[in-house]
Amino acid sequence: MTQTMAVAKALNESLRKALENDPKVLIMGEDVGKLGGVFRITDGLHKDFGEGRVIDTPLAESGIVGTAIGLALRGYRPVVEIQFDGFVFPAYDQIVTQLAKMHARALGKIKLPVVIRIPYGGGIGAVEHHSESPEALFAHIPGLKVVSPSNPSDAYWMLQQAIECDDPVIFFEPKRRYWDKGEVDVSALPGDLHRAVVAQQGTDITLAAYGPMVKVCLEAAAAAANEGRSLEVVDLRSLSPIDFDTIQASVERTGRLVVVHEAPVFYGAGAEIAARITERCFYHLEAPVLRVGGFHAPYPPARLEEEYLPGLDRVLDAVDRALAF
Amino acid sequence: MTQTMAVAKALNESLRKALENDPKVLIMGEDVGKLGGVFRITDGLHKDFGEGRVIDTPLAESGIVGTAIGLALRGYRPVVEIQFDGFVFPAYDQIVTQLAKMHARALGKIKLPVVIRIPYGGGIGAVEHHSESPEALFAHIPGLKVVSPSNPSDAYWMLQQAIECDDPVIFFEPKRRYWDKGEVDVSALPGDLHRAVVAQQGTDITLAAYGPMVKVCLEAAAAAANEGRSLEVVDLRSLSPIDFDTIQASVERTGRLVVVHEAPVFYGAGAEIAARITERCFYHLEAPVLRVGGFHAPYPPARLEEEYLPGLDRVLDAVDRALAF
Amino acid sequence: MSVKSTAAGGPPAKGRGRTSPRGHAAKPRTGEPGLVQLLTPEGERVEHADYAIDLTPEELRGLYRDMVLTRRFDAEAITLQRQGELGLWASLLGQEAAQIGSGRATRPDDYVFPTYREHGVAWTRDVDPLNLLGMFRGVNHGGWDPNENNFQLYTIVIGSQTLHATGYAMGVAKDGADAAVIAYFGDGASSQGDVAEAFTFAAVYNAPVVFFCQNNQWAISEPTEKQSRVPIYQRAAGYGFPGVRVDGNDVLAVLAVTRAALEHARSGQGPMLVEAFTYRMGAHTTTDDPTRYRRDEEREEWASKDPIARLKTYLEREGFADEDFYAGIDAESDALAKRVREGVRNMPNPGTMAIFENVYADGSALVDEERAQFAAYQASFEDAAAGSSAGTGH
Amino acid sequence: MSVKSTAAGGPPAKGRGRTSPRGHAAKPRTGEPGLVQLLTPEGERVEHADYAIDLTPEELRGLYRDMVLTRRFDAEAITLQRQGELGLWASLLGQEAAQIGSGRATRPDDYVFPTYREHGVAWTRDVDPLNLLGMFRGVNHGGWDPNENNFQLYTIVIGSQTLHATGYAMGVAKDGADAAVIAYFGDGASSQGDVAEAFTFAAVYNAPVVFFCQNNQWAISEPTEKQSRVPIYQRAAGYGFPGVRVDGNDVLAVLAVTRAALEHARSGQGPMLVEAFTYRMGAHTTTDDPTRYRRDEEREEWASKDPIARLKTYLEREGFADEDFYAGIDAESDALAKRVREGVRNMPNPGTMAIFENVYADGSALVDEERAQFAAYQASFEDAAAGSSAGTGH
Ligand SMILES: Cc1ncc(C[n+]2csc(CCOP(=O)(O)OP(=O)(O)O)c2C)c(N)n1
Ligand SMILES: Cc1ncc(C[n+]2csc(CCOP(=O)(O)OP(=O)(O)O)c2C)c(N)n1
Ligand SMILES: [Mg+2]
Ligand SMILES: [Mg+2]
Repeated sequence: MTQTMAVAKALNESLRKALENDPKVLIMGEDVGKLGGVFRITDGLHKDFGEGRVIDTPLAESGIVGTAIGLALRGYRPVVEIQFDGFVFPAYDQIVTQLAKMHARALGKIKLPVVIRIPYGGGIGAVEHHSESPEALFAHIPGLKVVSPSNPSDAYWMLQQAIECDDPVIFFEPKRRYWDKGEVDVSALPGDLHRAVVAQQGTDITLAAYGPMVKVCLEAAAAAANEGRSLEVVDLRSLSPIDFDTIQASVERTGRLVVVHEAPVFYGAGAEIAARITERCFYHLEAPVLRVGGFHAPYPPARLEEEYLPGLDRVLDAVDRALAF
Repeated sequence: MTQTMAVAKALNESLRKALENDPKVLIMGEDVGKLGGVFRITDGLHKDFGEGRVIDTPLAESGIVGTAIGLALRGYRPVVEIQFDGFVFPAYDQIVTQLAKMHARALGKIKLPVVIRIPYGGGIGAVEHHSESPEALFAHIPGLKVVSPSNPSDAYWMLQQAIECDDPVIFFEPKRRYWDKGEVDVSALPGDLHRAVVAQQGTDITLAAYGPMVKVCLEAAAAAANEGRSLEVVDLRSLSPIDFDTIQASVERTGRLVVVHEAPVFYGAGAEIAARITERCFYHLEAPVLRVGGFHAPYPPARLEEEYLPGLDRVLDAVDRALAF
Repeated sequence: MSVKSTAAGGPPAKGRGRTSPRGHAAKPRTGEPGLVQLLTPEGERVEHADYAIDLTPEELRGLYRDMVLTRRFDAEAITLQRQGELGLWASLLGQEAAQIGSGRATRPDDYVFPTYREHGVAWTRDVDPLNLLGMFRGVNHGGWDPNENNFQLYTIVIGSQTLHATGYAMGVAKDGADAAVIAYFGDGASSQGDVAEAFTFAAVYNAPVVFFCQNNQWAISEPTEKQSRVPIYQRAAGYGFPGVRVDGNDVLAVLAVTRAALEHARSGQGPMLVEAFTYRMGAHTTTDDPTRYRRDEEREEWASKDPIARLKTYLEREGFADEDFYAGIDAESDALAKRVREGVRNMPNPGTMAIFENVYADGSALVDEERAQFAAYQASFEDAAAGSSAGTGH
Repeated sequence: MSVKSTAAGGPPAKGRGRTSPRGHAAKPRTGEPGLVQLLTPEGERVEHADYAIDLTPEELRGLYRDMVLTRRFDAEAITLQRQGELGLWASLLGQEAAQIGSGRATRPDDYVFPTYREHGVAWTRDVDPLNLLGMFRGVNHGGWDPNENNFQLYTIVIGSQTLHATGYAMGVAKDGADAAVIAYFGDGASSQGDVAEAFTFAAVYNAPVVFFCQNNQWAISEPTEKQSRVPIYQRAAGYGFPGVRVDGNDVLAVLAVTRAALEHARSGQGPMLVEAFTYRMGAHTTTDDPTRYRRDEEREEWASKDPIARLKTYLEREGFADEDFYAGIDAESDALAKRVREGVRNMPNPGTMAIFENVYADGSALVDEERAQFAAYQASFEDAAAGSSAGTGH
């Protein structure tokens, strides 16, 4: 049952399936109803499932997440859409102090199966607050799980799994990949939501990335292959927890690691991966783990984003530097 | 002009001096007026400077920071008190999307000299939300500066400097050290706000810490000395930016580094330090940078905090492990 | 004896001048524009045009018992804190009527979202008082099962729970159930954006939720004027639902008004805001020192409006209770205090490894790894101890 | 010609039935309970009990000119977006009266806190229209000096600026200045907690701030019913300050009401909320497709209430403007459009290293390090290029 579809469509189909499978699943957010969301991820769902299941909310993110928590306490499984990365912060308090902690507060007696979908990252030529990568701000919080698919198949399956998970999951969608197409086998049994996968095998160096940067890394691997270099690419898929075993296994083979993400490098996911992999692979590493990512500066205006975002050249530059050690 | 005083008193004196020196300085927060704050850091200031300078605010953190921004735009220099670490999150949106970014948004034409004081960390036997260490969540944000003193002298001077700084500064106060006493030379010219200092010289290994954990590291150094081991302790003082030069210089001497903080290790400050120091000191490091910190779990109830918080034993265990490499 | 009072819950302009005119009573009254009252501070039963109540002597005695036992529990907790058995306590002293009246208005299938001070409400929901003490002792962050008594965990971050209550109420409506939800919050909390958003969501979705504001006139050291320049119940109208102010030290009025509000919600008419005007007789918590910021006279003034004393006066005046009744309650109080005291002292500390429990419902490799590392680290001490004692044996 | 209208800004109960009775006019009116109107959609001048205005023909022509030029600027921006010169545009089409009327009510020493759609208000503050286009072109995030015209940067995160405005107004009051502050926000924004907190702070500190809500009836695809079930101006009363609803397509009424509100603020009476009831004639932004969620008829209905057409009818009826005047404005419009078009096309891209500028006012070692590394990285390409061209030379 393999179909070719874009990431956006895969997410839409995944939501549709979840709504069909479980009457407790709800979609909530700004403009998710008739409009189908500003990215059309919920397209058609309001029409087919009604406004009782697909809920246009007031313009208040804390209210959206806070009421989603209440609905979860009542037995529902809300899937919340935050319109853009930069607009999740009004909800940050509810996410960090309530959603993440209530299961522990109740010593496990209540569950909070809430999914928060956040289109994130840059590259779409948008205005301020529409291109950010705040994933580290969630991954640092115990009680939350944080994942990000990089392709249509993962978009489809990981969203299913996130909705089925009894824990709160922050689901980061690589918005500039929404229109990228790929194969989705809607009947395949998916692997563990939090397992990383080797997206491209290689022998000289490992690239670890997630979400929008996986594609860049695969392109880098292709470009490097032309120069006779063999790059392995690990698609992390999950940022909390992180599948360090898979990265470690790869690094033990290649001896070198470059972590790539759009988010600012300073205190970013790359730091955690570099620290832990260095600890695990100290005697295997022939070079320090290098990081390629955003700068310590607000996400720049659109006309600068191409230079701001890590691209092929910056990835390959890091590869060169790592190999030069 | 050296006086002995506790951290709390040093902060109080520092605020007093700032109010005296600059009529534009304001104190804002919940209960900062007659009560003098729940930790009495603003004790007496309301009485001496009046409610026009020391402002009891409505119970709304977003409102406090949001109006502080407005006051800064009008030329004031607000010093905001957040009552406890766990209550900063309602203000997180204003801090991240506004306070941190407005200077860049205006291409430098406006300045946001706002200080946000946050008593942080555990060890005081408190209930939920009163013992957290959220510093990484601010240090990851470009546009913010993040500092934390560990002793009375730094408390006094770093707060002066934070208030004089034209950038927003998140000022983390180690609340369980409020009552620790030390010498304060109120006439000494302070060094750079963002410079780390070697708090204890040593040769075998470097411990890097900040805020409440500096004391633990100094105690560890003393304990280790009895066993014939020489531990160097670096007090980071600043978490954004981080003075990597000072850490690097130390690690080049000792060859080993352990980073210690209360915050969860996963995506914590230790990750950034480990990653960057490994990159800078790859050929000097005889062991991977090890991290000692909080677990990936909500801050536990008071009766468990002693085990949760990194203490002497856990620090020395990490030292042993690093030395065993 | 029964006196007419026409105070209404509408905007002050409406009721001003008609309510509890100052001249009528010898002592100052709780009376304020628009304040619903059924029992005066002097224990006189008065009628109200919109809110009637008719309780049997037994029911009245029950309310009295609830308030006395709650107060005794509270006092015992303060003592336990002073003795070092609890790390902290947030006393409800003075707010017994607001809590017992509103709590007794709920039905078992209603759902309660409390702050950290709702010990009296918990009592009416049959929550074991010992459950409330765990977090104040520092052995857990709450830990009871909210669904056992439809009583959520205490929430410390101010205002958050009003949104949870609203969402829960949206779910109740979705389920077609006729239950209602009640969300407690304070005068200070009324300033939080979350509370305003809860009003908005509740109104837009017509959710069956009652917002119950205990205006105890203080948010730690800040008087209500730092939160609002008009009575808080008036906020509701601007969001499109009714608000009413009730004498929060009058258990009958609170019961009547909350019953009506819950019924309003259950019957599909949407949210309602009840402001119970009361007074925090004690400190904010045991770590607080109110002498720094409020006058003793204020407290004394409010002591004369005590919710328990006024019901007792009424019971006595009407001959609804005899000495046996009071003696019985005294005995019950002592037994309760004893049970609580012993229960707290015997409350076990959690095991160290509890740090790693319940972080996730579905588990996490990261927590597993940290748990294993920490267990190994701890075991190394035991090994060392075993090693050295073994050493001694040589 | 002048007709009496008694619509008041009070609660709907008061004014209902007295305001613009449906039978009086042939076409449907903007008339709603409590809506202040001075010029009907048919261009008839009506009086209002509370809000008077007396403008010279020149002033009236000035308002007309402002609205026409603003609309032309807006149309040009849409075109530029279609041509790829701008990445995005948020059109104010239909809201010219709300913006010009309120903007013209401000004094130079007042301070304006806009959203992202206040192009007309910017115009009244003499902000160069080109300044507004930088962020939509993607060359900056705003970048003008807010203090040059007391016009803050556009704010995208909904509602945030209402708190900044309130804080600024607190500062104005502290300084003893008699200026006022005006904070713009939308109907959607009214749901944000920040806006409620701004109301609270403004009331508690009696800050001289006017909250100006342009209720254009849509927040992207969501109609106002998703934000509130009562008119938004009513929210003010619950926070203790006055609210008033004005016909947002009537530039005279908006000017009169905003003037009064600003004067209210300046004279120490504290905040006020103005709800300008208007309509978003276009899409939310150029990326939006309103056909997915709203009926064409609604838009057509509102076209008949066009703010510019109604002032023109009035000017013509009264003989306040002649052909020369209109021709002059046409010419001015063309010139403005041309200037904007050329200005945008010539707007330079920022240099790459601008990424690292203005992160901090006092600098940061981290930014310095990253800047230096990136410069070195970039230089390596130049070196390579130079190397290879040098290589070619060998
Ligand atoms: C978001 C947040 N900010 C600050 C605090 C600290 N704090 C705890 S209780 C309190 C006052 C609450 O006042 P009120 O809402 O009137 O309730 P009361 O304590 O009077 O019952 C404050 C400021 C908190 N718990 N949460
Ligand atoms: C906090 C936040 N959430 C979501 C958005 C996305 N967004 C941009 S405009 C808009 C609708 C705003 O509606 P309204 O306040 O009525 O203003 P209008 O656009 O109609 O002028 C939304 C949801 C945002 N900018 N900020
Ligand atoms: Mg209170
Ligand atoms: Mg709108």
